[in-house]
Amino acid sequence: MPKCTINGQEIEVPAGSTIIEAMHGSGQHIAHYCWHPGLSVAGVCRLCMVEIEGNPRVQIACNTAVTEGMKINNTSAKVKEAAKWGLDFHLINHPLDCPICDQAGECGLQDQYMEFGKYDPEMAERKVKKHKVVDLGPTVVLDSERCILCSRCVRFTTEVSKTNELGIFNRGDRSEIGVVEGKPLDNKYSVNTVDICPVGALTSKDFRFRQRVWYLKDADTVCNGCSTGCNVKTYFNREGLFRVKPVHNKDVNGYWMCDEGRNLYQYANREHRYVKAMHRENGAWTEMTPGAAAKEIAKFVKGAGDKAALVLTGQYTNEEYARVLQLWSTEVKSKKVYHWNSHEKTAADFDGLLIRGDKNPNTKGLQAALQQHQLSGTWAELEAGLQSGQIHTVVVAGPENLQFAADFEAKVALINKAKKVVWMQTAKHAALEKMSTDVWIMPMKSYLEKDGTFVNYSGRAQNFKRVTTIVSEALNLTEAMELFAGNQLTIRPQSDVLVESDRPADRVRLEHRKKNEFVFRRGPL
Amino acid sequence: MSVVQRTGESRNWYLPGIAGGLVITMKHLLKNLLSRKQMITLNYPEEKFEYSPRFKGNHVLTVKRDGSLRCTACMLCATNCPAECITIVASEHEDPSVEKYPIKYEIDILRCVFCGFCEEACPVDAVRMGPEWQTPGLPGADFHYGIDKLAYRPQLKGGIATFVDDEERHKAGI
Amino acid sequence: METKLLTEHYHVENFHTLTGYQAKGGYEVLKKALKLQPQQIIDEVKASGLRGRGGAGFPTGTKWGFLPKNNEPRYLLCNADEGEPGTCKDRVMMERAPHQLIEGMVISGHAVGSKKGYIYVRGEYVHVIRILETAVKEAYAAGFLGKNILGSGLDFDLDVYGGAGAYIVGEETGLISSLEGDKGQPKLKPPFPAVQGYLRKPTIVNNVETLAAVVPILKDGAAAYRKYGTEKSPGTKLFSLSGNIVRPGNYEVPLGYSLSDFIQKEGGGMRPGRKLKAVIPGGSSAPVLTADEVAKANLDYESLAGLGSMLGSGAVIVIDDSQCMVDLLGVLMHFYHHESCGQCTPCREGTGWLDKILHSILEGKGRLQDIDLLLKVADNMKGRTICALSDAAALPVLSFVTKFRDEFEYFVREGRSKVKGKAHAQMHH
Amino acid sequence: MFQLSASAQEKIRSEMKRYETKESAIIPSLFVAQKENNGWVSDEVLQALAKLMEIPHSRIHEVFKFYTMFNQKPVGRNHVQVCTNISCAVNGGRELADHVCKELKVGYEEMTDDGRFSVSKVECLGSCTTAPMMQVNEKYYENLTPESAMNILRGLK
Repeated sequence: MPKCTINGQEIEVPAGSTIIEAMHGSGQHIAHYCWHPGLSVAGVCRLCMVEIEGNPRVQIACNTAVTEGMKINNTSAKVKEAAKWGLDFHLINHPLDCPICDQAGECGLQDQYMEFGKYDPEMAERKVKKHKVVDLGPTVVLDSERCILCSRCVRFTTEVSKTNELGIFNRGDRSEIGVVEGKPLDNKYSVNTVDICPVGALTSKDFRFRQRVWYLKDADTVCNGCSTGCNVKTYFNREGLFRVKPVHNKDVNGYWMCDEGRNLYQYANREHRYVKAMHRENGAWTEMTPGAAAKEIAKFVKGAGDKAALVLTGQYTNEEYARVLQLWSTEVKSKKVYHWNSHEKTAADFDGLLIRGDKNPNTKGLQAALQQHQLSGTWAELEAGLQSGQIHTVVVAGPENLQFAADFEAKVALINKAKKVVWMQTAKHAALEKMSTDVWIMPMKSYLEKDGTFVNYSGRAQNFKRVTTIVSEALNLTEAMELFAGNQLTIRPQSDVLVESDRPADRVRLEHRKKNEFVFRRGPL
Repeated sequence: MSVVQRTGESRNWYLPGIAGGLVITMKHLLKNLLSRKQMITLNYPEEKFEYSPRFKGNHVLTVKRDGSLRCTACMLCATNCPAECITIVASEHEDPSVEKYPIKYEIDILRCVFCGFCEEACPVDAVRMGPEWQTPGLPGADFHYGIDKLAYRPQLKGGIATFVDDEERHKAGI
Repeated sequence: METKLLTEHYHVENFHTLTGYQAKGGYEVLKKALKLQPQQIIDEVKASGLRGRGGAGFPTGTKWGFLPKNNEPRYLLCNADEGEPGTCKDRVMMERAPHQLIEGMVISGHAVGSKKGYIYVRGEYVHVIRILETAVKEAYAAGFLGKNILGSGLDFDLDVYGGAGAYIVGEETGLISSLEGDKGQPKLKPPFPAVQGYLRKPTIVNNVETLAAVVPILKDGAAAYRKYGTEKSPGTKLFSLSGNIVRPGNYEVPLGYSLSDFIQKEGGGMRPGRKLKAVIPGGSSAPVLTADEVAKANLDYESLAGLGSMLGSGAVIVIDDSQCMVDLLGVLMHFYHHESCGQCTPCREGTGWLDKILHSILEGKGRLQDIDLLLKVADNMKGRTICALSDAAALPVLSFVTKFRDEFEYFVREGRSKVKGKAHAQMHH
Repeated sequence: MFQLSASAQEKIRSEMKRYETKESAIIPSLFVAQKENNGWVSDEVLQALAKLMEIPHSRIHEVFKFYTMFNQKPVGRNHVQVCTNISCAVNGGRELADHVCKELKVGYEEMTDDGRFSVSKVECLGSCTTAPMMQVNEKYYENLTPESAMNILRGLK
């Protein structure tokens, strides 16, 4: 455990760690583009210059190991000058695209310029022209002129995704990132290259041009895409959710996440959601508020006994399961609870990096809850019960992310056999409107709108807080079941409700002011 | 100006005050009757007041040589707008040299405070404050001015082309 | 005075064949060396004070000493990627005496305990590659290469690898990446090649001349070798004399030889009616010397370093007063712009920037501040990159501009060359 | 569609065995393929190589683009490369190059209509003591004057 002094601060670092790791560990700021903790060291941007006592020349921090008693500083005038020139070399051929560049606002070059630069450009010659708006694949767009050739994305495809699509072609300042003929950047983790790109060279087709980043507010949560449970950051504002990025967690997902998980946020946006409760009687759908609907439902669910069956999917939180199962036994007085698991066969699948075959975030949690209540109803029993007609009321907590519920139609068709069905569903699905029996559809909250705990494949319980509220009318599973059980429940509308997009009512809100100041601090672009 | 509160008897003597007032009235009446030139009243709408060219009136979206919008949908105007009255929806342009352009640029003209921050903020001189200030409309009229109104309203005669030359900018690698 | 230690028999017609080489006592030293312990050879080379002939001039014995003291497989690479403009000594050595190189490599391989060696020849030298390959075949046939060499129980395999045209591959880690079949981009140091080189195994990279020089050293011993040259830089070296000179060519002279004598005696002096203007003493990357500095200069590492230049690869480029320094710097900068591997930003962007500035000056569009800008940019490229190419590009700029500033200023002000008249934008673009 | 001849495939396979790693064989194989494809490397060639050597296409493409001896577009039967680096430049290398182009009526990096010549300026070819010089395909011609150079070139079919 060598000790070293960085900017006068004495710190101890694990043996063999580099200066830049030491500085990050001790929360010190150092400029860098090519270095990324999840990738190998390239040492090409030459920006992370530090001055080491007894060494006349400035060194790069990313490839210099810390030795006992090393005295390092990156605040001296010498280092500042080196960093300024390092930045200038990056900028001389960098286009002034900031107004139309999605990275503007979270761009490494902008940040470093405000820190070291603020000079008049001396470059009077023509900038190098390269390809713009290059279509790399189904998810990513490349702008070679903006690229600073830090080679992060190339290293990602060779080291992490191991797909080798990207390469750096030509040499000198003619070098360009690119893909080769007939092999586009098309793998399950491609958008990570956009995250690690320090400039706006790689942009995600999904997020491209939809928002300026300073309009976005972010909050951490856990991805519900599969049983891995990657830690993610969601970016949203009053117009809706816009993107999802991974958050580092070395025990779960490292620095990365898969593209499937990134696209999950879409179903949570208002246009894909049930906003009102719906009831189908004599062939026509009538809309009503969830509260009113729940009262009606309570009439035939409360105390229904074993005539009523509860179907649960592994997409709700432990807290909900606990309360729901309790109410189901005490108030409804039924023992019939069934686990709808659409991924039993593929549950064990694993692609070696992150993606797992079980597409439910909380299968483990549900199984645990069922065991705790000694509930071991099999799916066959439900089918039999429906056939024989001894089950005539089914309450279903439907799956949130329909992308993965392949057997959705089949299950709907089966449950349609019951006389009364209460279907609690987050995202719209055509199959539900097609149901012919006496069916109620309850609008449910998505995982972004509630606090809770998911238990991932390894039995690791991950707690997450509510991100925001998109559909204030929606209920979570506990609230719904309380109402079905006839309990009174006052649902306070959330303060910060997302309004429908297209006509933003009033954007003057604190966090946006903050973001705006963020822009003003940077002066005119 | 300070108001003198008279007290006591003198409060009842109001006729001199009235007389003084009438004198002023008569003076102005006579002046306007004798010399029309000095009369400051305008017969709106026949006569209209000459505003300074710097007057900050309704917004104008400028256009390029080919008549397409200059705006790149960078949203800096919307960001800086203190009244939050600008709404922009950007989209991908098929021409890679343009890349990004607004499919919707909307100003809620009733909300606008005509501060001119938007034209200050614009990096490509795409939005300016024009000369017109009248924004009449019947009850229920839509005061969310869209692209067609901001850039191509008849008064502009096919849009205002600005001095910035895109070809030059591109050659210079900007 | 020419001192033929390596080049003694180069005039012999069939010296490049095995028979010709052995007729002149070739491979005798090898037989002697195989009886020695590796450490003895290393000590001998250390004692001889032999310094790397490729450009950096790093003491060879010391370099060999860096190898880890274990018996994991290690490689001996011969750097024959002679790309430094003005240098063509290695080419002559390989054309005339391939077996001398092979003998030197076998001995060195024995010394550093390597069982496998490569000669990395630049791809343009097609004929050289052919000569070497035949020579290697001959050596294998005669048992100087392969398993159990001359019954000593030692193995050494040698192979020839042709490059494909990249100056940067002359840098040792660049050469290693190229030999690994990658882009010839230099690798981060540490780890150094002696610890982790070719295929992450310990690797020694030496210049052709360095390896060949091992033969005479072991032949007559370090003391005899030290008789030539100076205290700090002993021995002889091949110099490629080129440029505006009567008798250009490769000459072997002892280090410490006076530069002006070299130009006068070996080179036959300047061409009639021409005056000496400047000399680049060590290949294009070495800072230029003015005429009066040349008078003081000796051809050894210290003297040239003292004058702020370097011996480099020993390529003496003579420039007479008919040449425009702005134009020549333009040529050099185009070269470095063309050859920068594009890895490190300061080099990738800096070389391009310098090239563009000079180009606009040569087109007569220069601004006066461009001259200082050249210095500033070059100064900030120095020592900021993985390999030395950005230094190699920066040093000429600094020396050219500081020593011949008047020419640059004239060019900018008048828009034409002080020497050649009209601004000829005959650049390569 | 470009096809590697059997002999070429054999050569490439042997090269792959010749060195420690098969990646080391990329450069020699590219030379073989370039000969096959009369003097230049097309994308099809690279794909064929990637398939034969079982190395990612992008890797081979990187190597191909990095080195100057692999031609990225068709070249003449006689690919004339004139050195214009410093030692040659001070001895009139650039004038030589311009002269050759003028005489052959082609521009740099261009090919004559009959596909007989293509001319390019190149950096130092290591023939500085015999400047100016040019390289035609694999052969060096040294100590040239514009006239002698043209005489040589006229002699070439």
